[in-house]
Amino acid sequence: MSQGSSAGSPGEAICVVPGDCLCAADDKHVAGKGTIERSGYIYSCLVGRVYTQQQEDKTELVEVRTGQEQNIVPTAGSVVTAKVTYVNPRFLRCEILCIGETVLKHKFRGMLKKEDVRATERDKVKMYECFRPGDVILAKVVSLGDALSYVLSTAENELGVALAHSEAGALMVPLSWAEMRCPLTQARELRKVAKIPPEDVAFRLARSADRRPRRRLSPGATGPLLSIQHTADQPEVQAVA
Amino acid sequence: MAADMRAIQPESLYKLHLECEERPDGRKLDAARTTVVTRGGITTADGSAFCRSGHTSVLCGIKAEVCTPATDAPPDRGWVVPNLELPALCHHRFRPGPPSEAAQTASAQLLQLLDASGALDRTQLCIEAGQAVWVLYCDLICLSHDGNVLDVALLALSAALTDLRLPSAEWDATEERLRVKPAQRTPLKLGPLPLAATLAVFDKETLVLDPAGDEEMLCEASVTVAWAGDSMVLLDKTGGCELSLEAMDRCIALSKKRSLELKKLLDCCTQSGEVEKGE
Amino acid sequence: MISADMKSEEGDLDEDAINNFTCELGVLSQCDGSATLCNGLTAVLAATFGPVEVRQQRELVDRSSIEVTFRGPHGVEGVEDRRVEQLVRSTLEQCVFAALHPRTAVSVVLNVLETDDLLLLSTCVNAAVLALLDSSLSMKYLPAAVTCVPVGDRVLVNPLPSERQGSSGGSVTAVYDTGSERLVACRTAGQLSAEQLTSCLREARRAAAMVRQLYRRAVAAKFSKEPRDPWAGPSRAEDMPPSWRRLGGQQAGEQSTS
Amino acid sequence: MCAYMWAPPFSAVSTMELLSDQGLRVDGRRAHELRNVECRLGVFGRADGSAYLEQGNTRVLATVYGPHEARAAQRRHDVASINCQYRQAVFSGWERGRRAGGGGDRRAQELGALLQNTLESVVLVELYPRSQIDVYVQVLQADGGTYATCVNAATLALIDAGVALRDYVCACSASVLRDQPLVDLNSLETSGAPELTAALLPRSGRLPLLEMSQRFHVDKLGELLDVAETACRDVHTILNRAVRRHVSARSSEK
Repeated sequence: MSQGSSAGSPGEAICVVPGDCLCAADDKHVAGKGTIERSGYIYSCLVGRVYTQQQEDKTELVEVRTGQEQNIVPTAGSVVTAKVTYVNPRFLRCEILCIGETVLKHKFRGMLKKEDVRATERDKVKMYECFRPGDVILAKVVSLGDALSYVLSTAENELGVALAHSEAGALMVPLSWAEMRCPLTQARELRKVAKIPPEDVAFRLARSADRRPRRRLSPGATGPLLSIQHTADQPEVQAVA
Repeated sequence: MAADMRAIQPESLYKLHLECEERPDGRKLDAARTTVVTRGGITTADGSAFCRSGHTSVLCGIKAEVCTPATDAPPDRGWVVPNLELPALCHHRFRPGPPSEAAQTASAQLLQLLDASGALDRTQLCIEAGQAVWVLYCDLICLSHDGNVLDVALLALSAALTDLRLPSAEWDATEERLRVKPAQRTPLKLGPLPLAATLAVFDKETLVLDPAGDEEMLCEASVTVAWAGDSMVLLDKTGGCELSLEAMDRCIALSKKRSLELKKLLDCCTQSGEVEKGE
Repeated sequence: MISADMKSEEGDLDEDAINNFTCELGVLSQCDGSATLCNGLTAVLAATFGPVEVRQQRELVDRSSIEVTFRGPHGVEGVEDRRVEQLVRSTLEQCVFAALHPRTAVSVVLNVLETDDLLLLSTCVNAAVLALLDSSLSMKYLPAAVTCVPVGDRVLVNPLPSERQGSSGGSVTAVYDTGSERLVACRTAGQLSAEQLTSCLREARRAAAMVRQLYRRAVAAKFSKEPRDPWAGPSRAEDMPPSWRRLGGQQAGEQSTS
Repeated sequence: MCAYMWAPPFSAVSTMELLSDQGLRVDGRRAHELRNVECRLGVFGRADGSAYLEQGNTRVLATVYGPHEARAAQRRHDVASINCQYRQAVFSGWERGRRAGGGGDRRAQELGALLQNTLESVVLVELYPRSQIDVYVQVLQADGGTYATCVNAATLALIDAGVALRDYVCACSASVLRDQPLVDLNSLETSGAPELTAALLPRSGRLPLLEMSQRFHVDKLGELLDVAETACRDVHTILNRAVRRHVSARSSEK
């Protein structure tokens, strides 16, 4: 059987395939991502290159990295971006589009209950004054929930509605933590608005939709790329409470 | 937490692209994807072709069978039965199960296009009037779906028809049975084959040729125009926004240009082989 | 009163396109809107229900979902029926103010009573629009469908089978927004040259304006039958202008059987 | 309508010797020799993983979607469920097969379930709870050993998708003809002889699948299994080489 071409050259990580034995699982080596420990040895379970990492307790973490998008699924505690699909007085349903900064290839369904909308005055929450279908929200995964969907929460200042369209169809500008304004009609609508940290330019750019760049986009240009391009002439930022 | 604009606001991102007159995959608005035609890949079929346009691929295999014409059908004409499958394999949106409505209507449309073009004189498929005629089962499988399947399927069907070699068959009147010689095969005589071009409409006026899967989902309307030589065999605008007649005229001109390109592509590889058209 | 308005707005148009039309609104009592439309040898009965409760799968959060059910003359469902449904549905999705009734369904049922195939598609679209007019659902504009057949240099509009001598088999069915005169939907059959298509599309645009007139008269005739309505025009058939009369119920039945 | 069948091109050969006195088979192979294998990973950009595999004249395409949110019926709270579909193109055989779809094809359903069982033994399903992994295989041309080719193609597609696997799973068919064991049968050889299909996890030497058709003497079984295992290891060597080539090509692109 042929070993990976990189095996000979020192300094370059070794290429492995599923089932390859990496090392013994002893006090010094711990199985990390992309590996599996079985009968005293660490085996690879992905195609990729082996990396080891020194850890604080002087053990080495053995990992296999594929170098392409990882197949990730939402776990408790991860911050997700989701689009609201359905709202009723008790809860809302949404589609999870991104986990952290990774865009998901396949959408997952999420659910946000009324009592998880905000941290204070939880019994006075009215769902329709916080979310509308079509809004893009930032939320944290609380638990894997029941059989149907992940349970989310927006009970933090940084969580809530990130992007919302008004009834007139325009992207709204946040006024406070509870209000947004339509730039076309100047009408105010109620939302549970997320406070977006200043470094998150993608959302800021999207929110200031009037200032569109008139320059050439590179093929496959995406949000974060855009945000880097336009940090220089970053639009004025609306005050967020 | 920087979220990707592509995931959250595909519409706005696409608008940005249109303003720059360049599409997300780097194409100009009136450019088609790289199209590849490969003929005769499937040796178990009597004629076959594989067509790929960008990430959309369709494989067509034709099997010829003999049958007696039904009593209410013309006795001296054979049949062509195109059948397009959109299996779960080609896109994650599809699920395993019976053929979808989209696949069924596309199959019907393929037959309609072939009939309207008059490319295939079905009397060629007659072996003995009233006794035996050929039935061409043209099975098309979409292997990868990234928009604009009908155009690619029609190209695959046309290419497979040019690749088809029918076994010579004779009706023995004295013994009332058929003699087929699978070793002796002849191609069909074909007229101008139907070739289609689809355009997507954005912003009521902007026309985009050969839409990819994402564009197909975002667009406001789509127009399919099919040509057989110089005559139009189909103009289908189902759904979507209203169009001015001037925009329709541009659709017709653009589709005509594209169909000529496709025709050149087909002619280039009349001999069995692979021809690639770079954009 | 209405007739005067009509004259001033529409003027005197040549009415060849709608000569063979007869229609009647409100023919069924158990649905929200209904209409029969006969065009030559093709007759379609359309009924609409809605906005009504929607099935979970088809629910749309921002607008009502429009469902079209087509029943052909033979009772056997085929792929062609689905294609007719697709065209009618996509046309209605554009012209109905669906955003006014989110999370509901509007269902349109089309029953073909008689057909000569060529005019089926356009008659179905027009019948569905008439039924929606009868149900008083808000609409953005009135779409009108016309079928054109090129014969030599001429273009025949909504031709009867007897008139189609010498046609090469090509036909164009076009649906126009009669307000902005933009094309909503189009489907062709058979072979056409680019010039034939262009002249058919332009001819269809002219004829669509006449179909719009038909809509107006049909609605006016409906109100004329409802005397309590303050908008009602002449209530007796004798009081109506002659061109309106054939829109009456009994005549419609006679025409379709002839 | 009555259908006339004409003889498929190979009917004349069916009486011919499948194994010559020199020990050569109809296509010129030796008894333990595999057919020529061609494979490509990542053929379709829109799927999460895909692979195309040719073993002789048998051509199979496999695509993988997932892990994604499981449909309600397939959801299992602790592990991923694997959903397999096996389809054979109607033009793949010498005679036109029945149209697929509608769930009418029993054999296809059976092979789909079999594939699912085989793959569940190698995929680390516990890493993806509540999710679903779809594996679709499409036979484009069938010339014997279709199921074995499908298993091999599915393995490659799963690897391409980056789904965590315990090991490869490699499959091969074997048979016995005039006391001589043969491996990797083509359709000519299948028609006349018993056939055994085995799948193997090469590292642990486990057999997650063993399927037999027709009868042969039980004394032959041991020998046949040995032959099949060697053939599976040969397949593993070939696939492994292809995967490594693919990975180095991918990293050199960057």
